[in-house]
Amino acid sequence: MILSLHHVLMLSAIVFGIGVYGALTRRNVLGILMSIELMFNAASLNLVAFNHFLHPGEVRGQAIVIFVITLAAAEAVVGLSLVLSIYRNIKSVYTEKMNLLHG
Amino acid sequence: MVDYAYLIALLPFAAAILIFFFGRWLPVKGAALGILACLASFGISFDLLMQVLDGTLKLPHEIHYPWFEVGLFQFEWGVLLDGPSLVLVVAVSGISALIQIYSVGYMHDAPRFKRFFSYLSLFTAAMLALVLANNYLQFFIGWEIMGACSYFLIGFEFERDAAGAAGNKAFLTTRLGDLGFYAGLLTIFFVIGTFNFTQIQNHLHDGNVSTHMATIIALLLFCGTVGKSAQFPLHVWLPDAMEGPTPVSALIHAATMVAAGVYLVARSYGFFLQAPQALEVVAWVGGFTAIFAATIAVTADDVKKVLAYSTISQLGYMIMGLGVGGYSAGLFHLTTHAAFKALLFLAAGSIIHSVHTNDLWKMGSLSKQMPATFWTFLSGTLALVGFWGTSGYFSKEMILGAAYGSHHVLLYGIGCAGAFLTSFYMTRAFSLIFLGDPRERDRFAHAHESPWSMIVPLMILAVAALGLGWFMHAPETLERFFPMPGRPDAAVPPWVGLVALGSGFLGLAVGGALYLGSLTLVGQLASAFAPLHKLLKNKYYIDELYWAVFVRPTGKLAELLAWFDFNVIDRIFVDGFGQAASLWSEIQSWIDDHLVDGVVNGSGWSAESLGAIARRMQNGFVQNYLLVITMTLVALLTAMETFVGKH
Amino acid sequence: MFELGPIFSRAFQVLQSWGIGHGLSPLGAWILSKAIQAGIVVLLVSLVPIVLVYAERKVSAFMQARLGPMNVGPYGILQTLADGVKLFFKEDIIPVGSDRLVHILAPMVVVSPVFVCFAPVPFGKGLVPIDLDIGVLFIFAISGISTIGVLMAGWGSGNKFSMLGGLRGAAQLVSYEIPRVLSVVPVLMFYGTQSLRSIAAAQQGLWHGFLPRWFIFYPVVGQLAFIIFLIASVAETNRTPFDIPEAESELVAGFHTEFSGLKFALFFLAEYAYTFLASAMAAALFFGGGDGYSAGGWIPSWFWFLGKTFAIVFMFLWFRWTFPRLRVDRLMQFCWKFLLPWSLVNVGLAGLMILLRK
Amino acid sequence: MEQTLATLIFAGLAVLLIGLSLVVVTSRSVFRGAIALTAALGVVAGIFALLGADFVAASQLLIYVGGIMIIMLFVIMLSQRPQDHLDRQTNDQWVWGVLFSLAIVCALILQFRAVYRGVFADTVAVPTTAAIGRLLLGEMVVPFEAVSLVLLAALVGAVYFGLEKGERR
Repeated sequence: MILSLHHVLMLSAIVFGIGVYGALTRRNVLGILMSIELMFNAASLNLVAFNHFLHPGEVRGQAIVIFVITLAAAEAVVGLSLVLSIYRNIKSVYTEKMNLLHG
Repeated sequence: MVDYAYLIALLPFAAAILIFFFGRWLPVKGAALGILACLASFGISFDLLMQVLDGTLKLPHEIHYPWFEVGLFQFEWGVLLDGPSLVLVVAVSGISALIQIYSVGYMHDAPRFKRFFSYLSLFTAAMLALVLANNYLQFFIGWEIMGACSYFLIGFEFERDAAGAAGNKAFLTTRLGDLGFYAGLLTIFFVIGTFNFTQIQNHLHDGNVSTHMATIIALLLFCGTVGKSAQFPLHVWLPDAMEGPTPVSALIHAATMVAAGVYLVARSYGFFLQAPQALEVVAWVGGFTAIFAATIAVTADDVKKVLAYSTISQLGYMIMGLGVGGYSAGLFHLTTHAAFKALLFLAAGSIIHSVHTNDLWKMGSLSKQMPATFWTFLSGTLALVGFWGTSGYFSKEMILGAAYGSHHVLLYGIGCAGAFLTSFYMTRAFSLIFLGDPRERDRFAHAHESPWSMIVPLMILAVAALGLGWFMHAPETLERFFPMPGRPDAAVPPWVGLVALGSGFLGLAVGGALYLGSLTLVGQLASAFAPLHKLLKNKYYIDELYWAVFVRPTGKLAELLAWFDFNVIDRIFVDGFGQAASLWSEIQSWIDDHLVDGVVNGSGWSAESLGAIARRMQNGFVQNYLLVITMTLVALLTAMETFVGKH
Repeated sequence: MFELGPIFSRAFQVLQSWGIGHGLSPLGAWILSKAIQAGIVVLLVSLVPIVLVYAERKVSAFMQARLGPMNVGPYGILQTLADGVKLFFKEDIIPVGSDRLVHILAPMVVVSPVFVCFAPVPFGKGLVPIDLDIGVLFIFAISGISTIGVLMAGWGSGNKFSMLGGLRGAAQLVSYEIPRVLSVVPVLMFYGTQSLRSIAAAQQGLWHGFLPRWFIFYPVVGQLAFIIFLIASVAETNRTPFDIPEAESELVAGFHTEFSGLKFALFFLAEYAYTFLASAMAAALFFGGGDGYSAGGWIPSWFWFLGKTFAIVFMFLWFRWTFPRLRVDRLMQFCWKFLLPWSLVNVGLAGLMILLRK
Repeated sequence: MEQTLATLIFAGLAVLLIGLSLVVVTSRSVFRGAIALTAALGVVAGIFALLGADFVAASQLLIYVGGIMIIMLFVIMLSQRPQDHLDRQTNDQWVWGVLFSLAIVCALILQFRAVYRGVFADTVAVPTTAAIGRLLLGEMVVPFEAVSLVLLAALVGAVYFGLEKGERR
């Protein structure tokens, strides 16, 4: 069997699904953030795979992955500083505890 | 010069940003910068106007700059210079500059002075960008920025609750209209695939748009106009907008916000021409608004409210003019109205500045104390009532002529009645302010003429209000600036104009007779027609109606749901079903309470299930929202696979 | 004359044909030869620390007017080996209440990237394990993994001093990574490639007949880049004066407090291997790699390269025994407020120079 | 030959990636989850390299492993309490989570199989660094600058949120 585009895409779909599952079910905010990183990576995998299989010789897909990575970094930094800030206030990282605005 | 046309909008925009951030260190706290920017815009646009008059610049002239691409569609920003846009740009930048100069005097000791000028500049920039836009997208951006600015400026003195509420009201009401406008934009893009005015015009010309579609688009766009230009039934925000500082009122009413709505109809005239029914709707909404607002103005006691209702009424005229096919007449009136309404507002501001009240009945005999204001207000009044020879005379005649010429005799009659009412209430306001006896000695004694920075703009505007008509009324001039994109104006018999003029004079006479005398007759008349007077005084109870029909039920519903959140659902979820029995009794008692209170919302069961659904959707638990998103994603993917099929 | 490159390549050719002759597929033979190459690199990198530890002890001793190790072997040469044997037989302690898995993995995560990092290093003419097109970036990327190991060590010990040491260490490593990478950017800008071999090769020849065309001799840019690279590298290897993560007087021994025996030895190995790596990079980036006055003559290029590398290693040792330790906040300030701005200025200067030379 | 090797390596990496991802979302200890995520990101970098994206692979390692994950571990170390690994780590809607993520995976896989089956590439990997550089500073310069702005904003935001209450002004 030779490596084909849909193998990579299937892998990315599975990783994305795992990420979705994590984002839906982790109690810990950090767990959610990590799951989101998984989803980001699934998307990046797709981009690189499309680049490799559909447009060989070009690098546009890879350039977009660079953007994805950069934005993921920005997202993670802001998210983590928010988590830290929340932790300072309510001494917990569990989502259901973050209900200060809840009546 | 024409290549720099985009600077017209860009300069005030830059000024707004500079004032906002660095105003503290600029001369006159940044006001000088805003005025200079506006004057520069005025200079550029005036120069362009002169070029057009010389014949060195051919209209229309379009400049494109690529902006971004989505798929096959290219978006651009650009400048479309044609007659209407050029005339309006000149008017807007000129009036805005004058208003800013005036504001330096008017606002000199107000707090947030710098921010005020920043907003004024941004407001002007947005309007200029809108007027110059060569596509609907840019138009819409300017439109929305103006919406935001109006919110900031009407609620500028937000320390007073009324001002804040008025800002909210203006924003939300116009937003209701914007919804239609937005839907119209989407429809245009869906049907035609471009936002560019010229291209759309070509498509319309080639008959690529069915009458059916054109009607839908035209009516949706007209929703935006109804909101922005304060037409019935969305006119309610405009009188309340008087809570803003007077220069703001002048800017909103004369040059920027409300003009945008009329301009929208003019820009989209191609759609309306394809859709005669839509045009009919426009004409009747305009005509109804014209007479409707005029009747309210008759009983208003606040000088600014009188002017506000007169604005609504005049806007009705313009809309009606456009609706009956008088394209050039409507735009002409827009231009002249900008001049004399700005004048009237600024003069009213000068009066308020001097006597510190808005109430007509507390003024009187001010002509002696404030001669400059008196004369300028007088010229504004004459222009507004359409006194022979003033600018208002020419434009209003044209609108009425167009109405008659297109066989809308009833609208013509309404227009004449409106003219009568206009003369009447303006005479009333004018007499109460300037003539007769001073009714409050204290105020009268302390009244004084305003500073030069306020008077000079008034004088310039007075000249414009009186002279603009002579300058522009010739058919060839109008043809040059407002070339009719459809049928030509029909010829009308001369008596049509005379009747309109006559009804104006009649208004003057009746008003003078009533209000120059002892004023006792006025009181008697008011009590004789007490129900009518009360109805007018309360503005036909429109506000109350809206409050009862829309605002209160929404509030009640929110209260209801909130109550459920707090008392029913929380407990079910917290205590579990073990305490269902006690909860049940609570629900029962609650239903009793609310039934007694008169708020009926079906039975307790339906309310409970409704609340439970609302509660499930809004439980403040982020991952649950995420679950919903995921569900939707799954549904979409499934739908895609099922319906779109395999490639 | 004594160039090793041709000998090696000939040997591997022979090896491959031998393998194919004995029933291996060409791919299998290729994998075999690459595996042997990798084995050589791993062996070299594992042996270097033994030399370096000995050198460190001797250098420190001489600086302090002592003799250093003298008893095991002649001049104490075998002292390090003896220590290694001792560490090998020490008890392997895993603290109660620690995260066992993380504790065991930590030293491995710290050490294993080092070996990979040597892949694109040009030890001499024809002596590049793999000439990667993204060499410099590759080294920076892979060596970044070790930071994770430091954090794992801090967490996996179940000890607050270790945890603090790990946190401090990671903060320091991440911070100094930035000026370190930026200091190399001018080099990449001038030579237009990231391959270490190409960069070293581009620095051959002389200016005005006497000055080698090494990057360090580029006016201002070269020196500034080298100084920043050197300082940041010292910090990256957790050596004094930047040894905050393992500051004995404050944190017992930082993140490797709870590690004993072979695991401790692995941390040590990593530190010295990174020192060697940084020196080798500096030699290739700033000192022309295997280029020398008589390269191609009777002194082989690998000797030049190792000579330059060890000269820079000596500077590392020198620093350690000369400067006092910085306080933790000063350390970070130095990085963010001094090194980072100046490395950015340096990048700008390099751009300006390139622009002006056109 | 080479293709087979690539396929084998890919299969190994794929299994590894899926396993590590599962650890990320199921592990009771968040720290271990983060370590697994780090490894998973490394594996993704490996797949990138396999697909001829060497520069992206190195960037992935440099930024994710060398940057993001370290900060994440930092926050985990700062925000964990000793008893945390005794807590339940999944919430009440995990059944739905399994259901819907499975649905998504199935839908995506079906679609991918239908559309992209049998697309092969036998191109030799070429160096991409220079090409990416030219693309980023040429055609894509506007998004590039925009991303820089986003990063700056993120930096400022992070610093602001990181400040103690008293330090905010």
